[in-house]
Amino acid sequence: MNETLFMVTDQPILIEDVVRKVVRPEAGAVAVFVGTVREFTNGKRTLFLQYEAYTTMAEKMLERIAQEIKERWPEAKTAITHRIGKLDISDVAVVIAVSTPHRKDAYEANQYAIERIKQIVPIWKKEYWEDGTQWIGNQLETKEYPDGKPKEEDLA
Amino acid sequence: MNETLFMVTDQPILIEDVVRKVVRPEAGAVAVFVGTVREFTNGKRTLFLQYEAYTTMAEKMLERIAQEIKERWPEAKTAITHRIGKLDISDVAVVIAVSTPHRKDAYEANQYAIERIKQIVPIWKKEYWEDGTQWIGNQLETKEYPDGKPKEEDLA
Amino acid sequence: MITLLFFASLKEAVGNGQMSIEYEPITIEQLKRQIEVKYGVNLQNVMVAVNEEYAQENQRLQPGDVIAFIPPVSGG
Amino acid sequence: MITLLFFASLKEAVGNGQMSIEYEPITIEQLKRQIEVKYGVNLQNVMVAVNEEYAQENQRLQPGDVIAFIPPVSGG
Repeated sequence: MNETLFMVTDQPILIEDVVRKVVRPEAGAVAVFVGTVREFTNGKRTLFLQYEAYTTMAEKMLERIAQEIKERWPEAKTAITHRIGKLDISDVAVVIAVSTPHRKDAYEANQYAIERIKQIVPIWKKEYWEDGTQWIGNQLETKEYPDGKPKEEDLA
Repeated sequence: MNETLFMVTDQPILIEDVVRKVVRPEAGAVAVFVGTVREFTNGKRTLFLQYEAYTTMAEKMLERIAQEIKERWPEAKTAITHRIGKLDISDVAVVIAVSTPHRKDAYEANQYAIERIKQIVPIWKKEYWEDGTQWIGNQLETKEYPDGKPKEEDLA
Repeated sequence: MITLLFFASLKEAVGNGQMSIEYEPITIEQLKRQIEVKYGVNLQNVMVAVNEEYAQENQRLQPGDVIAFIPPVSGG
Repeated sequence: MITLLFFASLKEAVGNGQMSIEYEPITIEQLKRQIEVKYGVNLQNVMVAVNEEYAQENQRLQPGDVIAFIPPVSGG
């Protein structure tokens, strides 16, 4: 059953499906993060995105993140689906659902998951603008690397 | 359009519907809280719940919470649906969706919303156990008032 | 006329969710005392909403007001 | 044989997402130098996964390894 908790898919994500995987009688709270494609980043208009993944490893890393969450919040159950391929503005790129008996843990664990996804999960996005394209290079989405070469200090 | 952002309903809630109301091109993050019916609270087994609302006022209070969020996080958009009537274990009681351009705000505003719901929105739940029933009396779900009369210090 | 609304545990204690009473120029605090005496309930920590807005105890009733007695809420 | 995988910007720079090379008992660091020279890319800040696990630069290749070159990720 566990294999479906962590998915990389080229199909649209149904939020309901991801949430349902973590709902259970002992958990009263599910914190969900839905990442959508934003039209403007630093004033620049995105037309659409292309996501690429090292799919098998990406699913493994999503599962590792869930294990890390389990170590920190033992009562948490996590499910994550990330979409790849061409995504239009407002399309759902990622859904993270974390259920816990009490809500504070769910929020915290969910934030932990999205931060870790941006650090260790081998998925990349390419922005398509009116005047060109670019692979987005670092994990925190604040910089671009036209040649895909981040500075050492960005990988700390 | 705004009137549908804040709903009290006796029908099952579709998470997708609530999220869709706040997805927009300028927002890349939607934090969602899904409150479900927990089976055990302090070791006691709940069979099912009955939620009752002062519906018209409850929807007004949900809208007020969204206004408060707007004051603190001006770029946030909020939608909240709360279900009433009989709910079984694991049924969805409330869905709160907050979209923002950046995710930290979405999580914070969402947590603010659930805390405020438990303070000011006129909705009540009655627990049904194997050996009786009880209206749950205070906003933080940590105490019960067999006669519906909380102590003064609990309302601070 | 004044409309009174009771919810949850209060509704069960009073035996009725809604009733009408004659208008009197009294405060919410005074109204609460009347209800407490008449129905044997304790409204000390019950909030009151007038026309769907939380109100202060010293607010005076107006003809046509809808007065809701709101025990501590437990939604979410 | 060793399988090499390139992704995103690196895939475009190398011109290929996957290739096979003869096994040699070298370290990842040495392999990176070879790739840099051959394809004119900079792998200084590129992480390497061996068989789908992140690996240290001093790890030595084993026959059959799948080596993935992972530029800074940007999922989420």
